[in-house]
Amino acid sequence: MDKTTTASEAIGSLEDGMTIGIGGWGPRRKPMALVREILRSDIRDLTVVSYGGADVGMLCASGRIRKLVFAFVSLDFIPLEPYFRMARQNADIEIMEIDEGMLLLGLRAAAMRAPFIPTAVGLGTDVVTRNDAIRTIESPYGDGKEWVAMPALTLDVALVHVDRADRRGVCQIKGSDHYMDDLYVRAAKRAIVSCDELVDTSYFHDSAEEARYVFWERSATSAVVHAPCGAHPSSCNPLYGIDVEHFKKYAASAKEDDGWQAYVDEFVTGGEARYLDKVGGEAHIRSLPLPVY
Amino acid sequence: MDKTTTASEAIGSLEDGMTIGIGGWGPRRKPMALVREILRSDIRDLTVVSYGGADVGMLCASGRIRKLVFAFVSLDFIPLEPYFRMARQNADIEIMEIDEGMLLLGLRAAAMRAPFIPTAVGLGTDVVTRNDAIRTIESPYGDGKEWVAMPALTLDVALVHVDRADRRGVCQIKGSDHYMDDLYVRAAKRAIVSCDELVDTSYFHDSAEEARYVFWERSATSAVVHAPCGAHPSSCNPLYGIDVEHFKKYAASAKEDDGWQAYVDEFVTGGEARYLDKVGGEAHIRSLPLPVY
Amino acid sequence: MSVDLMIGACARAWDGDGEVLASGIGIVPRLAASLAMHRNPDLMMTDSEAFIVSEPVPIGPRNGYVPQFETWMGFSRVFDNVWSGKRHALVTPTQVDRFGQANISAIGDYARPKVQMLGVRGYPGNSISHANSFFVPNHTTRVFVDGEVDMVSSIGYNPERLPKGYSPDDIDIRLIVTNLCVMDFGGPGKQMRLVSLHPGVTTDQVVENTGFDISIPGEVPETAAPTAEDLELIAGFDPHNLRTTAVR
Amino acid sequence: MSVDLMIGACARAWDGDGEVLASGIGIVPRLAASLAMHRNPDLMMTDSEAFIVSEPVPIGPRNGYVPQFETWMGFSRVFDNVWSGKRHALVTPTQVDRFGQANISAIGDYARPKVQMLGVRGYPGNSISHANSFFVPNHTTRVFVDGEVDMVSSIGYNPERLPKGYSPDDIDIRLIVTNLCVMDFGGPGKQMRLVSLHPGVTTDQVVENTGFDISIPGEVPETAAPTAEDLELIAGFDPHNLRTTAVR
Repeated sequence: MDKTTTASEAIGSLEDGMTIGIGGWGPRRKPMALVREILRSDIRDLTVVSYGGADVGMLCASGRIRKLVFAFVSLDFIPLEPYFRMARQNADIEIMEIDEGMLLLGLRAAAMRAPFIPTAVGLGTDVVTRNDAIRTIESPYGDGKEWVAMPALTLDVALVHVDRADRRGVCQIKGSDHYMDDLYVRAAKRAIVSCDELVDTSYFHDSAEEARYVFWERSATSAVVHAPCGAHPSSCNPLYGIDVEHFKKYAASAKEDDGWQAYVDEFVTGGEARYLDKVGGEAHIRSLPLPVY
Repeated sequence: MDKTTTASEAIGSLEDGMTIGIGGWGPRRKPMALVREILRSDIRDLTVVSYGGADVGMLCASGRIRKLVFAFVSLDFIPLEPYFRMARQNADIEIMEIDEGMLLLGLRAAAMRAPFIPTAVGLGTDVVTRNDAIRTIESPYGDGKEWVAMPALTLDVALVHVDRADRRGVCQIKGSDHYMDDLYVRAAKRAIVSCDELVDTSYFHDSAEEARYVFWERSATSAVVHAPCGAHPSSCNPLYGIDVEHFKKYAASAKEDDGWQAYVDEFVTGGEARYLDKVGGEAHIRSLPLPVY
Repeated sequence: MSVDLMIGACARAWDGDGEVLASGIGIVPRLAASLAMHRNPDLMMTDSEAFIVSEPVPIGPRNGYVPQFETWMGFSRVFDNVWSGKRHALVTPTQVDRFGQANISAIGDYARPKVQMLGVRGYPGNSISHANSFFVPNHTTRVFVDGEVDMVSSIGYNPERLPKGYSPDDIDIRLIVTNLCVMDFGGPGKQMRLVSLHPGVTTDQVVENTGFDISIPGEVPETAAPTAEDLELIAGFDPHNLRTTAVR
Repeated sequence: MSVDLMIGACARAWDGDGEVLASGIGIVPRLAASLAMHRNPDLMMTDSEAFIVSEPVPIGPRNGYVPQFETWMGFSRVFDNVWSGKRHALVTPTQVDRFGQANISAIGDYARPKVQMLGVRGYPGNSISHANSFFVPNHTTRVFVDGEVDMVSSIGYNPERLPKGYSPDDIDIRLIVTNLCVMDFGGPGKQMRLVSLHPGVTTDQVVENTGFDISIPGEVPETAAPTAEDLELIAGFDPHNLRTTAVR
């Protein structure tokens, strides 16, 4: 089964009001080419689940988010994401703010088709008091304690970016961390994967080690979009680092009147080839140094 | 912290009535040197949690098990474990018979300090009707369904065998599958690890790849027992395969009067050095071909 | 009965399955899955150890053949696949009842079994999560038992055991291939139904050797023989001819 | 206040911790953890990315230094460690109240914050699972607020929020190191208590800059200055002198 498609076709399959999970972590290996494609579409009213970075910021800036499920939104070296901040301070979005581990449990529950997972995490904090949708329960085994029942975060669609994939949806992440991308994919009814490199299946046959960096079986991949440098401006370790200058420019735009529109005009409009050209080209991106933490 | 100790000291720390988890899978990478040390001790009334092989069979044969939590007990190429079979058919042991995935969930719940994990697995089967200790619940999110509340399988002690470890408890499993060993270790208050090779910490520094095959942080390892060929007669892929001849001899012993006592006299009594000598020595074991499935 | 005929019949269990993991546990089921994957390369198979492979791995000694690894799937990850529903397993239970409930755990009194077998293994999770088919090499009333199986290891269509919130359509038992015939659950109210008879087998033989009533259509075709291509493929997947000893 | 003094004071948060993951989030906490791990090599640290390392990784550009990887611990595995309790994190919250409840989520009305910050991150899970300490580089009443913090991101000793089945002893907030002093929760009924004053700082300064009453012992010692060895070690862990810009 050849699952390759274009970003615009893949994103064209989304519908208003869907719940979308976005892989990566902060400014790391975010499926930004797919996010930009959402910006180029007219999709809206999304519920977005994300360990958030500029993916969340851009979707906030363009008014696509109805509800955000998050533990943080940050660009790491720019701690506060400017457009997310603006959206929150203007009360533009509904939120479900939860602990990072609760987000993992919600995805894991969805992945294993369980309705919830009980956890102590969240007890005693405003994560419980501020989220009417999160219930506390008692164990049927009578330990005398209350437990947070973290509900399954079932996704209509997951968007993730990987180092490489074959046409059948075998996806490899060689970076030091695959984050929760496997859980996003498994928690979703459909997973749209963008990849820096489209390879032949034989790529994975070189050694059993290559297959170790494949974190879900291909049946969990619904569509493959070949998007070289598709994580830019986030990093795709080991292929390229964070584009610090681009993120600074992006963050600075939030301080200008109509700064977001100017960013869209300069970078989003006109498609991905124009984008790569505007940000310096693939060779430049692949030369961006890997971040040191 | 130097966590190295002897098998007899490590097993000497166990107490009657404890709940013990045993890593590996069927006849694969079982901590058999540690199991033999239990046979040499006078520990009894154990609750044993295992994807069972000869570990369970031997502990049944020697009357150490009060209750067994299992999904199967098998030697793979000898499908029915003879001493487990005998124990069940004589009603010598209590059992909690559950699905393989439920066993994983029980360990995972214990590892994450959750009292249970809800699952559909077990519904409609005798796994639910035969286990009074397993309750069904409803979700607080009102899906109209019943769910099995798989209880946490919290272990007093986990016993696992790994390829190599350093003195501080950094443990590496290079075989194609680490099975659920990480979950056993995390579900336990204390984890006793036997290793084929005791290495210097610098072993793991050669490349980040080496650290990928370390499945839990050293704080989860309580004791390290250097036990070359300590998985024998089970396999420790890639170091050595299953000892088919030994397993045949072991299984045949169950058909003889006093066969178990004869096995103990020949192989268990007298310590591990004698054992290795009796079964052909380390060089022989390391030449056992890897199984082909 | 020709083992190749049964392999060919078993392979059809995965017809129309799309992209799921084809798990054939045992020599005949595994060869059947291999044949099915050859026909439908969207199917997935493992090396029966810890990796998904891009083509079926021949059974027995490898003689230099290197499995075409594509995805790690150790046991801890197997259940992610099982619970996703994207799997169809062909297994060999010891008992099967009219509801399609199967048993590999124990025969006789559960508290003190006459025969203790493997244990339920993954049957409960498989049966509530994804499609399952059965291979029964010895079609007798000892396998197809009257009443319920002694230890219900996998959920079937028994209305008294249907969990709250479930409909029988949530359970998916596909095909039963035996040494006499092929059956499914296409009879009225999910009754077990005769689909085809192996060459030389009569309906009466099936009825006599089944401990409960099954649905018998007016016309029962003969089980299709494997094609010459099928036979060649099966031989290729079984270079050491292990299948001939797999079935009595 | 000398950043090295604060690093030295922070490092003592892990005194007597045995074998736990020492997580120092931010430059000062990380250098403190590095110093603590040097003193107690049983402590564990990461490369702040995805691996546990055998010795602290100097901060900033590596200039050829290769981290001594020993265990993979990507984010999906971090929580296994967190929930095991074998971790002690030193973090820098924006607000802290008298119960030790901390906030890094939002300031002002939660529905429409005056200042939206990061979000709760891992604070809820950290605080219910393992020991936590705080580093506060600007000890003011804006950080140590009267009443409760605006968004309770981590559980503290507030009896009204104590979950069913929990005792205050289940919560473990260890040390608070600020630019003025060191505090803990050793006062009566888990009241915040002054432990030591940094050189030149008075009790009155601390009281004025804290939005609630703290317990003040009769004798308050001066915060111990880092030793010459400490200073050398800190400089080694921070070869690019990043810590001087980390604190205003």
